[in-house]
Amino acid sequence: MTAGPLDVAAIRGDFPVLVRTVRNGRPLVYLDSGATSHKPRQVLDAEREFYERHNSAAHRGTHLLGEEATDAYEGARAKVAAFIGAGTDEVVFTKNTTEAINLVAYAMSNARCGRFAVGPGDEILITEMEHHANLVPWQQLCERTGATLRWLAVAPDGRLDLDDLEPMITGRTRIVAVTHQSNVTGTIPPVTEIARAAHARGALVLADAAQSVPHQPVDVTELGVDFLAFSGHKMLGPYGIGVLFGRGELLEAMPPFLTGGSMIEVVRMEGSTFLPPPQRFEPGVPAVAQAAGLAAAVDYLTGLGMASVAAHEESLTAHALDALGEINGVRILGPATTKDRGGAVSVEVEDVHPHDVGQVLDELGIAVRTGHHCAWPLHRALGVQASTRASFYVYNTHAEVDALAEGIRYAQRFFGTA
Amino acid sequence: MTAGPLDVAAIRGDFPVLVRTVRNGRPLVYLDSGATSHKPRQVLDAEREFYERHNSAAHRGTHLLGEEATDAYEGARAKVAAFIGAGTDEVVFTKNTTEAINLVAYAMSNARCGRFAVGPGDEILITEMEHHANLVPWQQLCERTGATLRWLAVAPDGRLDLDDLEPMITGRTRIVAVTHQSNVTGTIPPVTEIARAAHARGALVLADAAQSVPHQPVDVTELGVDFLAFSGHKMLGPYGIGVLFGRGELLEAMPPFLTGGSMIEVVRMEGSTFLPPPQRFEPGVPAVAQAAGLAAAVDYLTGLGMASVAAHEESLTAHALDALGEINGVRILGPATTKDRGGAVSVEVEDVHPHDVGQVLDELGIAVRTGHHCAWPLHRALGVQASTRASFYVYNTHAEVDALAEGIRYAQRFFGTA
Amino acid sequence: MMPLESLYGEVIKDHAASQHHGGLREPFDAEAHHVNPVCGDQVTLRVALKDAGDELIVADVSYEALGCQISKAATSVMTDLVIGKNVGDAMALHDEFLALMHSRGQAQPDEGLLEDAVAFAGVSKYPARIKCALLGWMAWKDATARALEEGYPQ
Amino acid sequence: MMPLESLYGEVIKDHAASQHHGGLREPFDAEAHHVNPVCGDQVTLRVALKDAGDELIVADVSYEALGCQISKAATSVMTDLVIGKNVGDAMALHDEFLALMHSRGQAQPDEGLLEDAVAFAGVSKYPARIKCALLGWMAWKDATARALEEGYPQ
Ligand SMILES: Cc1ncc(COP(=O)(O)O)c(C=O)c1O
Ligand SMILES: Cc1ncc(COP(=O)(O)O)c(C=O)c1O
Repeated sequence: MTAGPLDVAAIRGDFPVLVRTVRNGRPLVYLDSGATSHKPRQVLDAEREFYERHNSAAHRGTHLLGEEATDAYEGARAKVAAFIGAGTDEVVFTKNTTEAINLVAYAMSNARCGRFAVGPGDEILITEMEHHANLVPWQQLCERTGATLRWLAVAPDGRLDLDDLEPMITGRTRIVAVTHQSNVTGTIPPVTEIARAAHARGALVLADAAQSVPHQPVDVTELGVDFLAFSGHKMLGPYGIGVLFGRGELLEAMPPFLTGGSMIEVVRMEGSTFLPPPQRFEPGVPAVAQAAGLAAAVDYLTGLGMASVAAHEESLTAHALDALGEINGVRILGPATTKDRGGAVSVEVEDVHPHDVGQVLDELGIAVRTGHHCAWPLHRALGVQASTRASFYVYNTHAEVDALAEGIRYAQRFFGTA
Repeated sequence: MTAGPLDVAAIRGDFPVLVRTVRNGRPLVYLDSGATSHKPRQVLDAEREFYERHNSAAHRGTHLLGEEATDAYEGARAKVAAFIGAGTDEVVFTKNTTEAINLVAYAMSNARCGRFAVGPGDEILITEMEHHANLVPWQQLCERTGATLRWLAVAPDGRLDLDDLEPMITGRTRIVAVTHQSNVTGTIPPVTEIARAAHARGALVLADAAQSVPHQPVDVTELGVDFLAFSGHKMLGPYGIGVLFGRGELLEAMPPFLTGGSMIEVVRMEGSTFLPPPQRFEPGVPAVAQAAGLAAAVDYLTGLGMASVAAHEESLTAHALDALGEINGVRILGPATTKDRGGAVSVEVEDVHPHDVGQVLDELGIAVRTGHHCAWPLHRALGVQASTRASFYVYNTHAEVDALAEGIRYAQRFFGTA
Repeated sequence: MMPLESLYGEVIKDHAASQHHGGLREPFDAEAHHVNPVCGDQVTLRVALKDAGDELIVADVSYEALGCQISKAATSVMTDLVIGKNVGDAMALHDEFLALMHSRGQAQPDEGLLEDAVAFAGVSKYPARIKCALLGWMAWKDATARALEEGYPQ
Repeated sequence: MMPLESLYGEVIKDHAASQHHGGLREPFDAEAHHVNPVCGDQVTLRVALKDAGDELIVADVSYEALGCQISKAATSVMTDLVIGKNVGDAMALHDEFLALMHSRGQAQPDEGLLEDAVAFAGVSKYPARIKCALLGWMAWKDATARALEEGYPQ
């Protein structure tokens, strides 16, 4: 693990898509890694190598390919577990963050008794900052069970209002679900502190780590959470694979969510019993190629060093906060400094709608995201309807940040607001 | 679309894994396509091409890559829809068959009223022949809702006992879920007839097409089903993508299952509204690379012609039924002829446990599946604990069928039963 | 920068700046509220119909709209086009505009029919923006359908 | 065919054919039922313990097992090994066997300790078969734990 700065030129060489040109023959400036990251050759090779040499259904065959597939799959699980400081059996493969969070929310309504059962009078605590993936499933859980959804407010600076924390966690709070890094403002809430407060009142804690695990070192024990969810495709890995970390004793006690083959112990027409975790939560033929790809992504990130990854992004973010902050008529949503803040920088450009900003940037070859980025309540809380978001990753450069600032100025001139 | 016999030698050239050797330097004889098929170069290239040129989150970006990703994703949807005779908006992408079936089962317990709501006194009708993926989700639905699970019995010849059909569909039957091709016996139940009977009594019909869509021409209108579920990875496509077909007006009326980003219309902390299908059922960043791969698989199969694919498999199956049927001490499970029977051939080898048969075959380079193949009740119904299954696909040859028969004889000699 | 200027032509900039027929007015027969779920753009739109003996006329369309240039301009142009037309002709215009939007830059729009709305031909090259251009039209179609459903005129 | 013969050696074939200590017997202190979820193999196994003053002895292990050669033989060999041993030593054997199974063909099994069970060294090269070899051992461990939990001896 290297501790030094990233060799971005070398890194860029690993990403075939970065050499392509986009509109008007412009080179691609990809600032939308918050939506999905690109995948290095090493990840694509790992997937292809699996398909071309070892392809088979894991956990099924008593033949050599089946054995190799099982090794690839379980090897990936061990690697991912080590990456976040979890036990191997505490890692459940899902298709993405969304499924991982739904898994927990549905397990809580499937539970007929015990620790996970949720009913009328019970409370679920989330925040206004959540991505819809960590919001709608809880609304739905409440609808199914009669529980009450409560939420922490977001302050105008894009931080959580923590004065509310203690009073909002009541004896009836069953779970506190909070983002570990906002996909809009980059805000990194004090998850450890929130977890401590939740645990003190007997509530479980889930962190939506879709934007943290790819971008900063994450250790589930240090964080002190019960559940952690993230997606492969945002961390240099393939689509179609995500992770739910769950503390061993909790997964052990949880009822299944998706059911079907290879998660069962005994099946009779009259009823079935289930395997221990993680298998209990992984019915069907597993996405082994994607697991192999994710393992390669973890290797790639580990090779760079997550501290270096975070440092690189911090430097790009600082640069962006400066360069965008000094443009008249541009308002940065969320924290103004890099303290407890990751590399998603969303802005409001006065009198220019984000779609129009995005359109101009697109013509310049700059790919950003426009809209509410699946965090509509957060935008409401910040008093904007939508925003323009740049999000950074290991392959981004300072020149690209400058291009972004230049592009926004150009948009202002084009629409006559500057 | 060619109508003639498959050029198996040319086809084999498209599958890199088939040239590898396995144990003892033996060439691979892959007879486990029922678990998962191999993927041709064309599919792997389509995935890679997406990642290397167009990678981006579909339905999100207002930039060129996002547009290309959306085109790839929606293009794949249109292609899959055409492949099964469905409307484009009737195709929901899931991660696999298992999720597709769970989607319907959970939607039925999420519905608080209307056509989909299931409660005590209601009945779900399945069969003893089902894969656990089309069995356990219904058991769970019944547990959640208080509905009653009923099932059609399997006759000793591996066919459904249809005398029971009319009496088993009562006025309280809400859905009939039945396999369209058994993954153990190859049995193809008369789904059209079952659907007619179910509809006559107001019940919905779901067909588990995991083993039919890859192997025979399937048209949802001809079949007359309301829902159809299948997996990409069993039809030359990648892992991580599956399909739920649902009739338009039904999907329209169905509550969501997984919830999160990009399936919503408006999100407020107090509650959310949802998009029309298929988006309503596809939260999160979609698996576009896998959709592109699945589209390439559909192209590949269409190029071969599904009638030719079915004919090729029928000829291999006929050969296998002959070659295995004439071995003393080998009992074929299920239909003895290829009539209404696909290319999964499972056998009991007297006095040799399937694991031991499989082990010997594996040493000979022959990959089969051993166990109950996620269809435990079916094995019970056929009076065996487990079986040894060979399953065929476009790349299999008659020589491989001979090798299988030879291998089973060898196993019998090795264990002293012949 | 040609493509950008052809996308945001004078017509679009002008209509976006001074939205024709803006504001919500009485009387009206039906109202519809439409949202672009990607960015939260919204339009609330009212339709007033008028029975002119043998035909039904779009008497007024009024609206309040939050949106991008494309969406604001398209709604404005739409009101210019449909107000005063009979409902059947206005629906035909809607269909024509919809077809133009889904043409991926390939259609030759009929200027005699679509008038200022031909300025949106460029939008059809950007599928992600089609919804912007259609938001007002969708709300209008929806409101009109409701007005008709509610049995106008009785 | 060397690998196959080394996997299914004489010891395994013999034990599979004539399972030692087979059948379910009285008296017993605890019973466990274990299933291999992949193939439905099952074993029902009973354990009787005996208090020998300063130590606890495995007095009897009886079972009924459905299974493949590996699983039947492993259970049979296991009973030979543990019956008569004190519980602590038997558990140590269990651990030793478990380690051997997970060794991927790399371990040098201690024949003095494992006796006939060294014949299963080959199984460790086939991860899919490990569960077969462990089924009886797992059931024994489970039944013994239950017997101890239920407070034997009191
Ligand atoms: C008949 C049948 N149904 C369902 C499934 C489940 O498919 P998947 O594991 O891809 O969800 C399979 C395959 O395993 C099958 O053969
Ligand atoms: C904070 C956050 N949570 C959840 C998600 C959902 O991830 P996915 O779409 O991979 O399920 C995203 C990304 O879209 C995100 O940024």
